[in-house]
Amino acid sequence: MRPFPVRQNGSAASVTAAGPADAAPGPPAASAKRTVLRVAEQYGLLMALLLAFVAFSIALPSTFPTVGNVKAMIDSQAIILLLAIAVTLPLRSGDFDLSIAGLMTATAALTAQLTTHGTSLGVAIIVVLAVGLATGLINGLLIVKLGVDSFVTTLGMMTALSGLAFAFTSNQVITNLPSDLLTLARQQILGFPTVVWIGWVLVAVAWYVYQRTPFGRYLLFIGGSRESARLAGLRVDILRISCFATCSLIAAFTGVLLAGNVGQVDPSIASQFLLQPFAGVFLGATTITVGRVNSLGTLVALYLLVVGITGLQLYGAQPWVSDVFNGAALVLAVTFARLAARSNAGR
Amino acid sequence: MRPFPVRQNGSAASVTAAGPADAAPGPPAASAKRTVLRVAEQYGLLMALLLAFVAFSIALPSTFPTVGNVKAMIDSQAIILLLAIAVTLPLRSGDFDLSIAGLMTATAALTAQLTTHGTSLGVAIIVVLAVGLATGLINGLLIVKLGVDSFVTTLGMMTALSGLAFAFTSNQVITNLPSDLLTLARQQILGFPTVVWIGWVLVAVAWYVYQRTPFGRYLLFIGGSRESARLAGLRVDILRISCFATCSLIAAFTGVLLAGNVGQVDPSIASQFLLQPFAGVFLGATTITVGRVNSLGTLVALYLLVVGITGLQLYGAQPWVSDVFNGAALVLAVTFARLAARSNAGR
Amino acid sequence: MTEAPTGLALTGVSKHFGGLTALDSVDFSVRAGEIHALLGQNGSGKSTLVKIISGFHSPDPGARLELWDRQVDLPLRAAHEHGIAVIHQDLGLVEGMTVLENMGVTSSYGAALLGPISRRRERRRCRELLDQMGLAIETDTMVASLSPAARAGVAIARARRVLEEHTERFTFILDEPTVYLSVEESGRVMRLMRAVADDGSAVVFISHRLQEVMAVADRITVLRDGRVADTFQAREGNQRRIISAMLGRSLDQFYPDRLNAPPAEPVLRVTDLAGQRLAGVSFNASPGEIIGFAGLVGMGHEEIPYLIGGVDRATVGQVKLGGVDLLPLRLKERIERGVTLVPGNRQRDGAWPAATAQENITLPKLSLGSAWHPLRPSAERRDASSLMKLFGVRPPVPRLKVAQFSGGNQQKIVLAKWMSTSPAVLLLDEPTQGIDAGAKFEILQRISDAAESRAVVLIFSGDYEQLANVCGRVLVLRHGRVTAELTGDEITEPAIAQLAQGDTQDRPDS
Amino acid sequence: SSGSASGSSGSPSGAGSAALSSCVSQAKKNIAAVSAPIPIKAPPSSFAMKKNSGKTIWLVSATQDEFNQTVANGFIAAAKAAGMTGRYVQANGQVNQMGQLVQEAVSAKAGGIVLFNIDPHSVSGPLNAARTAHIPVIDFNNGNPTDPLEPGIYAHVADDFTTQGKNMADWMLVNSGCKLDLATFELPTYPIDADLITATIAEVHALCPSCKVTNTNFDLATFATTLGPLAQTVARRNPGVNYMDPGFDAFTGIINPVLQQIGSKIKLVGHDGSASNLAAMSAHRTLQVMTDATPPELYIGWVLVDELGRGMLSLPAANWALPARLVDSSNIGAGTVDAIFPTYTNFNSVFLKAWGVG
Ligand SMILES: Nc1ncnc2c1ncn2[C@@H]1O[C@H](COP(=O)(O)OP(=O)(O)OP(=O)(O)O)[C@@H](O)[C@H]1O
Ligand SMILES: Nc1ncnc2c1ncn2[C@@H]1O[C@H](COP(=O)(O)OP(=O)(O)OP(=O)(O)O)[C@@H](O)[C@H]1O
Ligand SMILES: [Mg+2]
Ligand SMILES: [Mg+2]
Repeated sequence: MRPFPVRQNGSAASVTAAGPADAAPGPPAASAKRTVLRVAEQYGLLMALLLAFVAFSIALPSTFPTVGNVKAMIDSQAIILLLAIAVTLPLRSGDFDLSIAGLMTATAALTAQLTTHGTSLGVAIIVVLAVGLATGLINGLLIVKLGVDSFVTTLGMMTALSGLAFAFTSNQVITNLPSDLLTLARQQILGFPTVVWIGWVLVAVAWYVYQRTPFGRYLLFIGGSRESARLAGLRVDILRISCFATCSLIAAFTGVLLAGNVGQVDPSIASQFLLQPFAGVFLGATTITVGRVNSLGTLVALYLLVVGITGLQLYGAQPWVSDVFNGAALVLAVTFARLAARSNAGR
Repeated sequence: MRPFPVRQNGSAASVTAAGPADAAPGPPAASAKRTVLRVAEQYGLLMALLLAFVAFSIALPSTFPTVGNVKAMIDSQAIILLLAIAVTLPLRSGDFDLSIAGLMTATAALTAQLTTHGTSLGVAIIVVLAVGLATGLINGLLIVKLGVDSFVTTLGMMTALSGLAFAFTSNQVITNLPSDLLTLARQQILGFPTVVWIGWVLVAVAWYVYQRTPFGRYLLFIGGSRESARLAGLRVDILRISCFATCSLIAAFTGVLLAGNVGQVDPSIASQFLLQPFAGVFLGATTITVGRVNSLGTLVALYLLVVGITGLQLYGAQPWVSDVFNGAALVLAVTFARLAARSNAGR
Repeated sequence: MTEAPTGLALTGVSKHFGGLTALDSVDFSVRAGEIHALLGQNGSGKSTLVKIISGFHSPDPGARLELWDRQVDLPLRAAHEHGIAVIHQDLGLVEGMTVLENMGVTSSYGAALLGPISRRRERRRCRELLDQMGLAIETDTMVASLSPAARAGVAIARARRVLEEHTERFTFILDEPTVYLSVEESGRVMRLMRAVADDGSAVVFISHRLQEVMAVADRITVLRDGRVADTFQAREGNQRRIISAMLGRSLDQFYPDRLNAPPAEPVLRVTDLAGQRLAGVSFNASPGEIIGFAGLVGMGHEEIPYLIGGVDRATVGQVKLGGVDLLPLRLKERIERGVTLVPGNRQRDGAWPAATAQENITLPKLSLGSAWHPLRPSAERRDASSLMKLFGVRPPVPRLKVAQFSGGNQQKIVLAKWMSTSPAVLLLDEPTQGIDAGAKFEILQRISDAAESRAVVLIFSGDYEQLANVCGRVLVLRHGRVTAELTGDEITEPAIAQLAQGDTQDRPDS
Repeated sequence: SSGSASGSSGSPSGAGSAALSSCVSQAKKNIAAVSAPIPIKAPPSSFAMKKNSGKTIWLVSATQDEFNQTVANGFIAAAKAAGMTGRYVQANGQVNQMGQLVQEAVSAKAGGIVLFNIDPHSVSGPLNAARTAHIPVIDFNNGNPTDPLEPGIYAHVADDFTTQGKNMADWMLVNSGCKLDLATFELPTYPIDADLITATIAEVHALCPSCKVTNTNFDLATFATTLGPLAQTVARRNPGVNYMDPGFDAFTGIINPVLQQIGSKIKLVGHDGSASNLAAMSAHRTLQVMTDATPPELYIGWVLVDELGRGMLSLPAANWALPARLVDSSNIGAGTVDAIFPTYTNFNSVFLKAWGVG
């Protein structure tokens, strides 16, 4: 049953989104202009990031372009980056997973509860990963095998898991977490805590997998047309389920890192993390491999958003300005990307 | 550009969700069983609602089945029902609109600010409707004319509008709203406040439009197969934009009613109204006209959720139990609906 | 040949969809080196049988499948690992991805699941395959921008790649691969199939074009209502035998009588019409005329119906209908003037597969009427039901979803949907694609009826035999321009083919 | 904090009117001082704030709302008066941004940092950095003044929520003649709320064994949609409830219309004395009958700067505990903050004098 938005491929006549690899061989006269446009399209977001950085550095020379501020901005995005990379998997293969924020909060709560009640960190991690795997499999089986819609199923899971987070901690904020848990997330390596490094490594792995391996292509294929992928002999069900499972495993482990990173677990935070990863992924899909969910773009997008918000805050803008910036950045970026794609397609 | 989940039509072979009207002609032996299944599918959620009501009435005879409780439950869903009906319009024609909660909060803030600073209610409503129309047109033009993805555009609008709500109220909670605003939402008619009646009227109108008019059919076709709708001469763009515009108009007016209903406006509440309308619509699509977004189903779904949660609360359950119930209800309902559809399709 | 090993043997295959029996104890086998044609009326169960072989459907219990004399479990998993390559009616390409990406997907892009793909090698491989097919398609083109025929070419090239990776012991199944192709292109596909079979593979193919079947098949199996009606060596039978097995009766006439339209003033005047590839085409057409358009893939004639119909925008030119220029008009306004387009891509443009036949058939009428006038469900049902009967849709049940009909019956639904609007100009893009020989007569009769009631009928098709038999005039296009016009007795299948082909050296570019 | 729906206590009435009257008189005695106008609380000692001039001090808030914004305005004004620059930033309620903002303050070499509604545990990493950089950090509005200091925290500035929760209980006992059937609503993950409600419940149990308390948890993430219906449900489940205490004025604002619409006579109490609630109370437009009002927010901003100034000079902390006044119909007057805290109208001069400025 699919009572919901059926995202549609444009018709042959109206498809204009230019993928990275598809320059229609144009007449040479137009080709220089087209190259500029293509570069603008592909690296526009990156340029926006650099521009924003430079602009705020000039405007706020003493507070913005400092090592400490840059590190603070990067650190603050670590958890969201992990969630965003997790959710690229199902998104690439055409499914939503709204449950990750709930799952992360539930596993953070579980980790805190277990480790403050004598369970060793290793065992806690195993339990958490098992919970993650179970969640991913439930999502995957319901959505893939039964054909239930992914948006609504994972919305339900999100709500249920947020509730379970409260159950795990008996409605309390859990503090005084053991030091090995804190170390796991905070150990500094070359000036950045492990949680940041784990995010970067995931970005790199995802980049390799998405750009360079058949697996990454398969996901795109499945996301593009499930039926065609099936007819082409792909094991669509297994691949989709494995995306849900991997996504949930990453989200579950992110819960452990969240507990260690923040140093306490408040079971009420799930909804804070619901939308930001999606904003990052969607914004990121407007750059690098334009029109396709990708990990480097996601990284750039999240850093652009945090640079904008931090700069505005340091500049003394009213707090609400950052919400407006956040929203407007998203809308404008996808709009410009779309316009660039249209010009590229020679319309 | 469509870097995101492409909701896919099943292929000829894999579509199994049986619509309301399509019994595969079967041998007479199987047909009785099939009829039972079909009824179970079509009215399952309604029966669940009745069952839950009866069960809680038996378990909690003095508190649950009282006029006061029933009215309280109905009143509490009034605002969400309005938002849910609003969002059925774009959902039916295949688009998301995540911005409605932000729009409602922004217009509630605007209403409060204007009416407490001397603007008359009538003028405030006109301003609010203009804001709603503008939002809907921006959404619609970006999504339809430029082809930007609806999920990400309206997510951005949601964030920006939530920020604007703070700007409108200068970060204040606005109270002491004028009495005509309160009356607009709270005036009792036959035991229910106007805000509830407006919701019911909208449900009835939407039901008529969706089931009984060509317009409703147009939306369904646009949502299901945009190209074949276009080739049939439907003015797909105008229709989609008009769905966004109408949705936003309803959401904007809901902001006025929210201010009147609650009696104060807190600009921070947007995200609290984000998901519940979708849960209602998606759950509602599993009943009445199975597999299709519809208004009566949405009504039934929201009432089922509130009956469950209220019953559990009256029973003394921990608050997190309601979250778990909410989430589990959503997942189970869509799962059962799906299973019923499969049995009906004879798989 | 009788000693050749059996590549695939199915026994006792039945399949029910709800109460409907799609297949009823079918036995079916293919030997190595053999091209086995699977024939039958629309809805007789051919695609269902193929989908069982490919593992897409699971058959009812009791069926057995042997591949190269080894029993395998049903439903079959990962058919390609068993050496089975299938090209379905729906081709299995993703529009939003490039040709390169589409062509690698069945071969794991020549890499391990998580191993690095070598782009250079991939590109070279695809280039080779496309060149072998004579397809001048850029590997980085989006599939969305290809014509249906070019897509079929890509799908075949892709399956061929899989074939070549499993040189021996391979079963190659094509479900109506030539449905979008012109005669010469389908000839190329036939030669390809022959080469594959000669390499020792087993080949199954489905087609409604009996001529090509007789030309290439070694053995023929005909299904009727889900049972095997006949199976025989091709050289022991002829088209007549096929048809009587298919229909359970003989067919003495394949095409309706040609109309002799009385000469009349042209009502449709097309001047210098140009689009993406169409480079300026002019012609006039009178009421009652049936005009055919032919050309190779990418020669521009495919665009004409969409430009006249208002789906795509013309770059220059004029299309006058009764004195009014259509080009500035919106699609709906053209429909209101009787311009009726039956699109070629029925999955995307023709119908919404998840909606019922009734809802699809009545949509054009609804969209012309008021958006707010209440629906009349029972009248709708009656209309739909009678139209379905008129166009021979089986089963004629309006409440079934379009997806639940066989391919040919879906096409009949699309025709019923459009031809019910009493058109003034009827634009038909491959109108009889996938329709069986028996039903084709009926459909062409309907088209002829439309012309008789003073419609201008334009048929765009690669089925030159059909063009030769129903059209009063045929225009042949090359490189976006009309290069020949055939009338009267000049219109023969070989003549059209030769003119379309032109100089073999200059291939269409894409 | 206690679990949801923690049961009632006490035996059925019959303990006699003696017990009741002793309960009332005890409670009355407890609140006498906090119902009267409160003398301005001045800095406990003078110090040379001048030495801090030129520095930048940061107020890092968890969320943006009316209260935070006004406190921030006072903070910035006070910093300016002290020759410093005050900077207000907020984290959108997001825990990752809280850490980021503290980290930023540290890297910007802040003179001092105030954590506003932020649990120091949740920013313990950046706090370590602040400690290393010798930046004093104040933990504001996050627990009781007497709570032990978290590592890296120089001082608390807080309402004495335990005392104030107790005062609120005493007021309700007096107001009800110790015939109290109270429903409380608690945010268990929000420390000041938990402290306030826990103290209220404890006091009712201590003074009035025959009174009944029903405590229910709710969730800050969904309060706008859930608290109203929840209040109705609680009222229905416990028909005898005559008082409701959801902790803060922001929440009475949510519950009030819902109760009004069902014609309920339940009395609402809250904490904060926010301007809008005071106005509604004095106009008799609300079921709220009492609010435990805190001094003007601008004053609180100055208090923060005072405490931070001490920390920056490595002086002993002033250990500010903010006062509050119980406000009901008997003393609400015009219903403005100035009328309720008449002695606070000219608070600036008190600080300027203690700082030796101006
Ligand atoms: N995602 C992409 N989109 C568009 N063009 C690309 C993309 N990736 C690579 N290319 C271009 O395709 C060409 C071939 O790619 P590349 O050299 O990476 O192949 P390769 O995988 O390294 O081959 P090999 O492994 O055999 O060396 C290059 O010109 C490169 O710029
Ligand atoms: N998923 C399905 N659900 C219900 N009925 C189906 C389904 N798929 C096929 N059928 C029915 O099974 C029968 C056989 O269909 P099939 O697609 O095999 O026909 P076919 O021989 O391939 O016809 P065509 O020549 O038109 O492609 C038809 O009556 C069709 O309506
Ligand atoms: Mg078929
Ligand atoms: Mg290389």
